[in-house]
Amino acid sequence: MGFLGYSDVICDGDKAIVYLGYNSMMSLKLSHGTVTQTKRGALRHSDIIGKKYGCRLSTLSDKGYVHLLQPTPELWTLNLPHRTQILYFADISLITLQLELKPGSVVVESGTGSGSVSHAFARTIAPNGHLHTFEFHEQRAVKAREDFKDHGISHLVTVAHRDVLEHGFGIDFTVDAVFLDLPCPWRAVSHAKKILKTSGGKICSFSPCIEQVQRTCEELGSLGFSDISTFECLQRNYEHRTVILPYPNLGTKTVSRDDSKQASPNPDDSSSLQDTGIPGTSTEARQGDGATDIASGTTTPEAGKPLDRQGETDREESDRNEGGSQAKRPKLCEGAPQDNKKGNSLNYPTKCAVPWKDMPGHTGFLTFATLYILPGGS
Amino acid sequence: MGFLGYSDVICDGDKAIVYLGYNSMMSLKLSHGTVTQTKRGALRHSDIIGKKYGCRLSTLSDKGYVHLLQPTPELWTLNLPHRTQILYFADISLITLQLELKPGSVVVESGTGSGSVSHAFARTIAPNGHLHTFEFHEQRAVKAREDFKDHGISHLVTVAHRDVLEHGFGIDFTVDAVFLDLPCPWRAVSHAKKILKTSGGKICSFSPCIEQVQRTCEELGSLGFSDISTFECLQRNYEHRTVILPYPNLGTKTVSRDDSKQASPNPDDSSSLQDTGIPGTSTEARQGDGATDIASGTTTPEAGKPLDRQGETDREESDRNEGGSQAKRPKLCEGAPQDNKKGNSLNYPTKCAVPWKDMPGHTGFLTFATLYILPGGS
Amino acid sequence: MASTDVIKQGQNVILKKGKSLRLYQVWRKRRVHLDKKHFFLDEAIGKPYGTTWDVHGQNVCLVTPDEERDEDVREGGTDNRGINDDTRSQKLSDEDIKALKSKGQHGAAIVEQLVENSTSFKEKTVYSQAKYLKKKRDKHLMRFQILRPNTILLCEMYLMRAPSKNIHLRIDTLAQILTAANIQSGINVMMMETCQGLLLGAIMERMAGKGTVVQIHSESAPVRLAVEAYNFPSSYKDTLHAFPLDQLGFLEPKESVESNNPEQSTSEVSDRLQACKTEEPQATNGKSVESKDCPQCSESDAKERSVGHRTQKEEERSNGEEENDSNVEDCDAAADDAGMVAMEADCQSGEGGTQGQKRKFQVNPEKEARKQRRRESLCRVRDLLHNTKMDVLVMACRFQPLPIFTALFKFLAPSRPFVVYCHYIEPLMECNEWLRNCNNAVNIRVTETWLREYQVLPERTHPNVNMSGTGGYLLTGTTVSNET
Amino acid sequence: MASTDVIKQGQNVILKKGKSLRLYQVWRKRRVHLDKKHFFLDEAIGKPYGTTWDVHGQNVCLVTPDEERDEDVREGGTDNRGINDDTRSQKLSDEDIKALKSKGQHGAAIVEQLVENSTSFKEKTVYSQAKYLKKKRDKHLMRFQILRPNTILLCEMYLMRAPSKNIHLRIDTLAQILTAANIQSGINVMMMETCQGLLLGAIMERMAGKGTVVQIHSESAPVRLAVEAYNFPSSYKDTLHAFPLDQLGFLEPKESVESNNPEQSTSEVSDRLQACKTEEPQATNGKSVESKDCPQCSESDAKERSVGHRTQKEEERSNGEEENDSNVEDCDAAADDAGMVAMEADCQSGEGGTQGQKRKFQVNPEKEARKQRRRESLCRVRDLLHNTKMDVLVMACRFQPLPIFTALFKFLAPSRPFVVYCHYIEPLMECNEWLRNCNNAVNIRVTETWLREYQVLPERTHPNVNMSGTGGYLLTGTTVSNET
Repeated sequence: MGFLGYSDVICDGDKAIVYLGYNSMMSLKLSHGTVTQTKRGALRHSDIIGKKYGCRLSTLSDKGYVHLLQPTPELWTLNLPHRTQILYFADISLITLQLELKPGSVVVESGTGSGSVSHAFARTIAPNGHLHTFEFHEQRAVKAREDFKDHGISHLVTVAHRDVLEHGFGIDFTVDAVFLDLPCPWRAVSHAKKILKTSGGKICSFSPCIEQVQRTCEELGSLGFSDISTFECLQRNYEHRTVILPYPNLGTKTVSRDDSKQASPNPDDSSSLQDTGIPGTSTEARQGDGATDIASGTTTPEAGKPLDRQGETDREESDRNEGGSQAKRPKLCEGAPQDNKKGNSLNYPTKCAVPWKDMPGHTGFLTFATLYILPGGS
Repeated sequence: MGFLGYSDVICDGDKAIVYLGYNSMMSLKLSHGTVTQTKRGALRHSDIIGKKYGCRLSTLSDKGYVHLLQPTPELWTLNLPHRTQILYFADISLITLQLELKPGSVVVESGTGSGSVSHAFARTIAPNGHLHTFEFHEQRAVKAREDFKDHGISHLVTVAHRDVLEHGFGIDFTVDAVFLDLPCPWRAVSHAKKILKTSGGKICSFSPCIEQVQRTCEELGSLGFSDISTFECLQRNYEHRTVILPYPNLGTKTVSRDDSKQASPNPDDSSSLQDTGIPGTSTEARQGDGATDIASGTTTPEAGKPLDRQGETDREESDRNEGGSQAKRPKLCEGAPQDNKKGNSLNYPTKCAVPWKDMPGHTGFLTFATLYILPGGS
Repeated sequence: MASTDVIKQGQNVILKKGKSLRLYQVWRKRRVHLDKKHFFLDEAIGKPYGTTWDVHGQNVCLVTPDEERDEDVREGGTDNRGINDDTRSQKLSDEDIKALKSKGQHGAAIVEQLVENSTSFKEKTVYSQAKYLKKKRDKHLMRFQILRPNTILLCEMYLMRAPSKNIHLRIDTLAQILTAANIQSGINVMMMETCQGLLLGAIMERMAGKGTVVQIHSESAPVRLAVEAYNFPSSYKDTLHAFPLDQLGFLEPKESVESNNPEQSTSEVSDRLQACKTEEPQATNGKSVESKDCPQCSESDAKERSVGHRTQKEEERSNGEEENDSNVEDCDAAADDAGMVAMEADCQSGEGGTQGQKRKFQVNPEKEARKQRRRESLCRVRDLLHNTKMDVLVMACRFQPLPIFTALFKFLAPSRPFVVYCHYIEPLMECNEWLRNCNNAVNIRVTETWLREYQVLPERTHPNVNMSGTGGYLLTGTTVSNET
Repeated sequence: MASTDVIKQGQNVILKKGKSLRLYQVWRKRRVHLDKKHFFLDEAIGKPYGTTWDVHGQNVCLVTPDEERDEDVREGGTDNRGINDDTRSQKLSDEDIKALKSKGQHGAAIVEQLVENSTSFKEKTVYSQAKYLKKKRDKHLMRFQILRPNTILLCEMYLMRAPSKNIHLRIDTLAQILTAANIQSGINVMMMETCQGLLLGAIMERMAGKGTVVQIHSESAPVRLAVEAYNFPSSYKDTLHAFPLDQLGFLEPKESVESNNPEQSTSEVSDRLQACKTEEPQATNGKSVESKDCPQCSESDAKERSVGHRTQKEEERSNGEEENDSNVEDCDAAADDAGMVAMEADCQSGEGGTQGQKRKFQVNPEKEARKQRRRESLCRVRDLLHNTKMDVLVMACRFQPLPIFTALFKFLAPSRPFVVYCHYIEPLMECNEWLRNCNNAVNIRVTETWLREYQVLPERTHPNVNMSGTGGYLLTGTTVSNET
């Protein structure tokens, strides 16, 4: 269990992350006697228990294999059951840093939601800090409490089912930081002020809409918070792709490329240098998925690829592009149109860092502020 | 004069763009007998008149040289005297396309401002379209009118000094498109509706603040505009930099780099393969400018560089980073720390596409909408 | 209303349903196929562009602006605390809905029933309600708008349906290409694209039939599919000059067309260029375009067509240049046959690929004469490039840009812009490097653009949740001479 | 108020004036130099962090919260139509202002006079007025806030003052490194950085003195300048183990420390490691840090210092590793001398570089004993790495990452995260490629982040006009074994 620290061996009752292939994972609560179906084949839990985290395991029918990973808060965020919209890695990272969380911090969160942020907070404030998390939706509060227990962090987290906007936090001590993920965060700011340390307590509010941010900033300002700032933080993924842009055939007398260092052989004398292209580097028929990620180009043919390549290049269950249609996969124009016949065109593979086709355009606005209630005079 | 079409020879009275070096240009109205000072030395206008556009000209004291360019609307945007905040290339491009401007279009603009957008519009609607541009600031209207006359586009542009928000556009024909760059654009929308073609007239409003956008969108919706959409369009510049990241010295027995294709010679047997580094590729002492743009790496020493290189690498008057201090130029850690002595470290230059340090974070929001007032029934 | 504002027979129109865009040519009694429904657009002829239509049986029926703005806002809950995660909130089953549909229920009625049968609808916030309604309406209502094709719509259509065919060209990037290239009426443009004529069309629109366009094309014929969609006056095509990429060597001053391909017979050269010319009569004769190639053809369609096509042409074409690239060849084939074979304009992607497009290849008896014309055309373009310096070079193609760029760059006059688009940055950096060394350009830039759309709604304003990861990269700059 | 919340002698504090940040160590009667003024912080000792101060003469004076929130909103014009472009709107000349200052006028009074003498101020909109006032106040008021150093402030400070020294590490990227690395109390961290200890400090803060950090360092001594700023309990340093980059070969199982450098004498090896150890007593003895190195040293300072330094050390150091890299050597030198030479803590960048920092090199008489200790330390780290698998590998350095990454990767346990930062994407793509081929990692990602700050003000909400072009790139992933 890696929610706190690491352990080497997978135990009964652990939650493990099953890595199925590129962008495809699932979480698994291990229990002797259970068998779980995955898209790579069935997994018998008894086969897993006792193995080491990080190991590779073939599925029952030997259809394929998976890797078993220790769940970190970051992996959990990618695999938890969504009970609400959740926050992801980039935002969580910035929030944790801006709230100055560290071992020993006492922090309040509202609402708990699916617990994505809670796990990250708990990890950072361990072993001697505490997270008080508030959720107004009862079912969610109960489920979160179960998760925290399962994940061995319940000693660090107290879950309260409470409507903070109406009733405040109801705690009689001060805390280092407050994180708000609420529909009307401005209504919680005065409550937060009551429980925040006045010597530099930190607050963060996450809101998807700018109107919420505007009201929250106004309220923070009027309540005497300082250093109010609002950020957006968007992550762009790059893939390593070996792109084969066809080398144009400019006719018999190719125009000389004086200053270019790259050799420019005459396409027509074409001793079929590369006339079959380079296996394993084709990029065709991948565009439909959007978030293409072809393993970086090697000159090894696909068949000779190490086993893991299979997993890494499999994009069938790309979680980045749920809306993408699987049926239509238009061919990629620039993908390896190799002229075998007469070999009168040469293609140079180019290693490219290509941004994924789609990226998150917005997660939410993060508003940060600090509370200092300082004595006047000198 | 390239504001419309192109002409080869520079004439008396032309406005030319003097290209002084990287990110450094100025406009020049040519007039026999005049001498203009530039940072590369003085230019005698009589030397320029009669030359061809694009030519290179040494300055009087032979301190350096400049290139003389025909002014296009895009070059003008970078060189015009700022009377207001202006719109730039990326926004202008999107506006022109979204307003469906083409030769023959009749378009309204308010306000004229510094004329940055006006020139681009005039170019696109020529030879038989017309731009009606409105400016509530009298001085600016007068100056814009002068510019248009100087630039040979006054037959395409009518400048009116008028407060559109208060008095409307005051024209009694319909137009294809309206562009608003006003502090309270929502107050101009109803005026715009009166002069727009009801069979697909296009409107665009540029606003720096989201509150303006919100009101404008509301007004557009309530007045029956359709396809209301709001965009931001930010341009990121990349430079081609040959970066020399030092190759780490891992001790005598370097760890083998099995799968890497790049050769990994033992740093200690160092037959001074590249021990002096690669001239002309140093990136040091450039960071202070922010928008660094070092000419792409060649293996020619700097001294042997073609003349123009000098201009291209000169960053002293970077217009991208006006706030950047010239005085402090911290050394770039990764820039070519070459170990000459004993040559026990090897540096591999890597060609990198590096985003400029700073980029525009916001220009404004562009709101587009279409007006269709359609007959009901079938 | 001006006569240009109404939908006419023979025009290309775009049907917009939800976010999806389809291009059709309007003909009386020609069936159109949209979202699995077949219907006639006859009712729309003579009606204004921008109108909204509902499908009723085989016909379409105009939607009045009042009907359109039927944005119910109902009484809503305040938040979602009471809503639990289950799928039981909708009492209507898929079978129920199918039954309603088969009874001929109108889409609007079905949506109404769905709302009534949703236990959670009333508890949703008004915003969630609006979202729900929109989703259900898009699904069950057969309502679309008829729009005049323009660059924005065409670019969106290509980008959504086959981004790679359109080399991933995004609207803001296309806009920037046109501006950076200083495209305007009356100039001399040299360009090469492999985005099915979209960029060419956009350039032609901004030139309005004045000036010159030299289009370098990679395959045997220039691909101008998208150009048709613009409904240009036929005279616009007089400004167009095609020149094949693989004849660029012929542009070198000392070469003549006969000696250009010593290892190929002259007749072979001409053969290779044949397809180029088969389109020309259409362009120059100014006769109305009677067939419409559909850019949305599915891959399976494309394969079918190109296979058949190849068999018929095998003897005519001796070089294998378009082999193994059925995608591009498809475009060729289509361009090739334009004006010769009448095709159904409504060929659909995916499932609809069995519409049985028949085509036959017309063996041209005037082969020799055409060869001669082709040779003359090559010479004309060569003379043009040698005698008239070009005002701009625009490239947006699927090839390595550097060799083409260096081959064409020399034909630019000094103090002229150039623009090269590429979906990847690395090939542009090569061009950048070449330019910096060649010393004949200033103001060189490699840029990328972030295009961000916003949802602007009361209390719900934010950037859109999904966004394009990249719009590709542009290399721009201005030529200079080093004459002093 | 808890005693930890007040400013104490010996603590490092950050003075924030406008956007500029400066790090100082607080000592009674020690003069601080900020914006060309010299003053004492004595008054601030015992006062809470977060307080705002004005400089009055040589002393500082607490600003009450009321004074602070002195945001005048005056009667403003409605728009700027009446304002013409000229510089004559301000009647006060620069000379007038200087005269006021020399008369000892307080900054606030000068700002007031500027407003009164501006003819256009009243015609400006309230927003323009506020902007004007802020600009003038920042210029003429000597007001600053005293803050407790934290990762955010330190990262901002480095990024503003010497981005390249901090390998351009941006706050959001640093935040992501810590999260992706799953840094927490009690784990075993293997890391290499060349950002002056900022990343190390951030990691140590999140480990709170529990667990192990193996710091691979490139120069003769680990650079830990920024670590001091955190005011950590001295016990935190017990978790730190330094290991020199150029001894990584020594980690190979079969090597022993003596045979490691056959072409160098053993004594030379030790010499190379000397500086490493000179810092150790400070770390392990737990005595309070009595000197503060200033990360803001100007380049001219750095050169001065390193030149002098090199001359003195020439004999001691036989290898030229840090030659021609005065920047890095500067860091070394500073780290080297920490604890030996008392330096002025307030050395300033730029103009203020003539403060005459004196330093002398102390020849250590216990040379042989130290060599022995150094050898033992190397062995300790080697045994640690061989016996205890590491829980994470974190890299953020100025070197080619691949060789270091591959050398260290093998010490990671399976199912552990790794994070490599680089300012450029290309070197990370090399690592990515290596990883995909080596088969021992999953969930590999190369990412970049857009950090966008917003101005949120009534009627004036928009993203900030300037933005960082890139925060660099991160390679992240999880190790796996291929044991089945």
